[in-house]
Amino acid sequence: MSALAPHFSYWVTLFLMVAGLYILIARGNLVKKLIGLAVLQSSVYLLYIAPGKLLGGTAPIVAAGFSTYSNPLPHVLILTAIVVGVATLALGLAITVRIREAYGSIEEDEILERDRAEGR
Amino acid sequence: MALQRDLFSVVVLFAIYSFLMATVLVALDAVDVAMTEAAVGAGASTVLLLGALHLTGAREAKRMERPLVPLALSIVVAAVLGWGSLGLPAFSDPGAPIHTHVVPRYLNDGPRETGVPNIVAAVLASYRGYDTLGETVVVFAAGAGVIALLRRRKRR
Amino acid sequence: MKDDIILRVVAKLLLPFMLLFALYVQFHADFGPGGGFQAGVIAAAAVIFYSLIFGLRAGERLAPPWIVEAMLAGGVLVYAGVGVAGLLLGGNYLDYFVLHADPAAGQHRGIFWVEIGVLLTVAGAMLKLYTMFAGRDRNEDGEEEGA
Amino acid sequence: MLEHLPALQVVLPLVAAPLIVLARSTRFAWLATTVVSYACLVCAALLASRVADGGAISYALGNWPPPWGIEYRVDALSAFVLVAVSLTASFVAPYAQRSIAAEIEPDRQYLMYAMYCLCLAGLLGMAITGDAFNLFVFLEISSLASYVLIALGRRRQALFAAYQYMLLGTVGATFYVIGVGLLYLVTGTLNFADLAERLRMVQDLRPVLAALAFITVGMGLKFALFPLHQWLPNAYAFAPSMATAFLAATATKVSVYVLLRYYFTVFDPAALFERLPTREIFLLLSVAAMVVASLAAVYQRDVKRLFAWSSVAQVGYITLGIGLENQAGLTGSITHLLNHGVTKGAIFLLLGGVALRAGAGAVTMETLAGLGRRMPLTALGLVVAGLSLIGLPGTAGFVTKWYLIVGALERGAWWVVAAIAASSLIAVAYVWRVVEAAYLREAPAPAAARREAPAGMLAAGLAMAGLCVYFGFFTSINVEGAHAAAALLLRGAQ
Repeated sequence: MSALAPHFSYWVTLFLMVAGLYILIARGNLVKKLIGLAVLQSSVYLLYIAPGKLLGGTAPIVAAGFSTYSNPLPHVLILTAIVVGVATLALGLAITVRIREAYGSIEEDEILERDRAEGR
Repeated sequence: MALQRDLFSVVVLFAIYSFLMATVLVALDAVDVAMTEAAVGAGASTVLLLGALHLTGAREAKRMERPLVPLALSIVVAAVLGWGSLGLPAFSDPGAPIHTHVVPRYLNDGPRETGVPNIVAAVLASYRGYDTLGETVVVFAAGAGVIALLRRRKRR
Repeated sequence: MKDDIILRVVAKLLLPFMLLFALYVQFHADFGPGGGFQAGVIAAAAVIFYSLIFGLRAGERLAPPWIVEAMLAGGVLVYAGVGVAGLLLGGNYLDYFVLHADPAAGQHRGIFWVEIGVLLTVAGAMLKLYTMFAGRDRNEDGEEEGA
Repeated sequence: MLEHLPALQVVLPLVAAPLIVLARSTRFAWLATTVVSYACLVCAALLASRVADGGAISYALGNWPPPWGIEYRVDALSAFVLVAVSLTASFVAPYAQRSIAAEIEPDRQYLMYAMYCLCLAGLLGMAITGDAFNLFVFLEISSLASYVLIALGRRRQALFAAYQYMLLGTVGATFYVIGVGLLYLVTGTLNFADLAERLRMVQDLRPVLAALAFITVGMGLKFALFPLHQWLPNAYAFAPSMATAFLAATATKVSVYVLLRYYFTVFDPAALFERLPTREIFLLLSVAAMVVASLAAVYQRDVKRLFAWSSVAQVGYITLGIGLENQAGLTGSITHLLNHGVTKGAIFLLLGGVALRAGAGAVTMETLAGLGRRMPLTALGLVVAGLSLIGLPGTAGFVTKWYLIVGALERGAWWVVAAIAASSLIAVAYVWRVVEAAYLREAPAPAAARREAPAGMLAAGLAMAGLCVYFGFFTSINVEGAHAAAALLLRGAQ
């Protein structure tokens, strides 16, 4: 237990990761898969940001009266990751909308079935 | 969220999740990230999801067959990460490499070198400004890509 | 929602304040949380809010599609242009030091314009995404609705 | 201006994309794309020659010294990849005009060009950057663009193929970010050179090993490392012709490059290859890909799918060099980045011409019937590129196999030599099916008229097929560059 205690901040990451991956693989609905993907991506946020926190510190905006700041570099990286995440989500949803229009369904197995019926 | 079959509630849950994430980020002193997560994760993503649901229908078909294989797979992946994280520095350890290498220059000289006291803004726009150019291009790519995919046909 | 007088009045009243808040978030980024990304989303949200109440058409009158697309592309060009300016003034790509005789002032100038570029692209993209999704079923393609 | 070549290499296509969107003109879009593609080739060639003469080039973006700022770093390996990518681009761009006009609706053709420019910029940025996180950003640029390129295919299966690719590609990219995050947490830096140095000092290796696993699987998803290849056959089969040709020739190659960069210059190769079963894993996976995917190719009816499966097999050849981990093996691998790019590029460019004339969405074996009569030059080009795929002496494919076999013999791995031979034999089988359909089967009556593909498309395809032969005889570009790159990687190993 003593080995695990200093690393509790990663448990949340792990839980989110399992949840995201699980929704992504197990569910057949295309929108739901995208939400799983978004949860998976957001699990990374804590992996980067939590270790950057220093107890007794403050947000990295330099001002008189503070000397300890949390680490700004992970913040910058995750800002990028969030924006990349929403960009991917937007594109994924656009493709899903087109799939719905072309196949009349957004369930993975029904789409595969229709493709098979067409004989590739 | 995994079990809920009404996609509308899934989206609402997802928005709540994003807001919770934003508050956690505030607690971790990542105010810029929290603001972005609230605006982009909870705001923009939700609007996009709702817009898409309107076009695709909000009901998930059914079932969940063989849920164990995916579960095992995701747990294996997480176990690898969990095992790896055991070797990481402890939480809030000021002697961790991320606090002693590279970053001290940002914190100590950033305000003088860039004239911006918000170090996140300084790193984002100047030290690692090229990343942010790439990020802007990613947004541009998504915008142009969605136009290419969803622009209405003129005739038909 | 077009007929609700309260919503209509509130929407019109709120719009300038939301845009003002976006500008605050944009230009106060040096001293507090904020920046082009957040400001861009807020500015786009203001217009989206407006078009939710008054309809997509009205929203498009407020922000015509060609302007939105120009913002989308223009933002990247502004950002990349700052980099090219650095090249032309004898520095490396995205070198802000050479943008002004005083290096720190040059940094300030570079960051300012770069954030403007981000704001334009993000606001343009968010607006475009919304109108693309919301406008998809208002035409011939609607025939496939519910098929 | 020459010292700014590294920045121009990526910024030119990056700026072209918004200009195209702003101009909204198909003509301008094509012009800008072509100009930029040639400019990129010139940049890459100049960079390669400067690196060959004077060693690695470092370029500090924003004039912030690394590791505080982002560094562009061109060495023998990245220069080689830059040349390979922009060489393909310079053939695809002129080809695109007729191909896009035929396959994409007029009001979004310019967006297709913009996406192509973004994809090119992303791939070049991945190859040139010296920063782990910057690589992720450019990976996403190229990925998002390629999802759109694939989804714009004419048939509806293209949409689902793009969706699947997007899902797996994003998981791959997320795994990559997780791996980079772990490395960052134990070293505090993102710069490759700095990372390599500081990783040597890390005491607890658990996070590093987890990072290795995540980066390997993440990149493996992107370059279709067997058995992570499920997205590839459909994506290539249903994408528009020019997108298939461009992606097949470049996208997977750049991701392999990323893996090479990590394995040999970031991680400690001595530990990686001596203390872990890296060699055995890569040999097994590569051989499995070479044999299984080739067999799958034999049974395809759709010709684009056939060659897509063959691509999975060819990725096996490229990763074989990682498993061999010696000068000859790595030379074979790296030269195959270019050789296979040229070969597959030629095949898909020519097939695009066939699809255009057939008017059908899919090119099946029936569509190819009588091709030798109807489109003699196209058929000839396909045969030449097919021979290169098999690895006949005098073609680019042979050069690769020669070095791989030498590398395998040095390791004493006879079974690998046997697998290369077996895989080549299976390649004979699937290439023969194409040849048989083109030359021995009668064309269906209505399509019997002789009509080649439009000149621009035909010329690009034939020129690439010509390169397959050129690189088979004159190896100064492909082998010497690869040799220097392999030597560089192995130097890092000591």
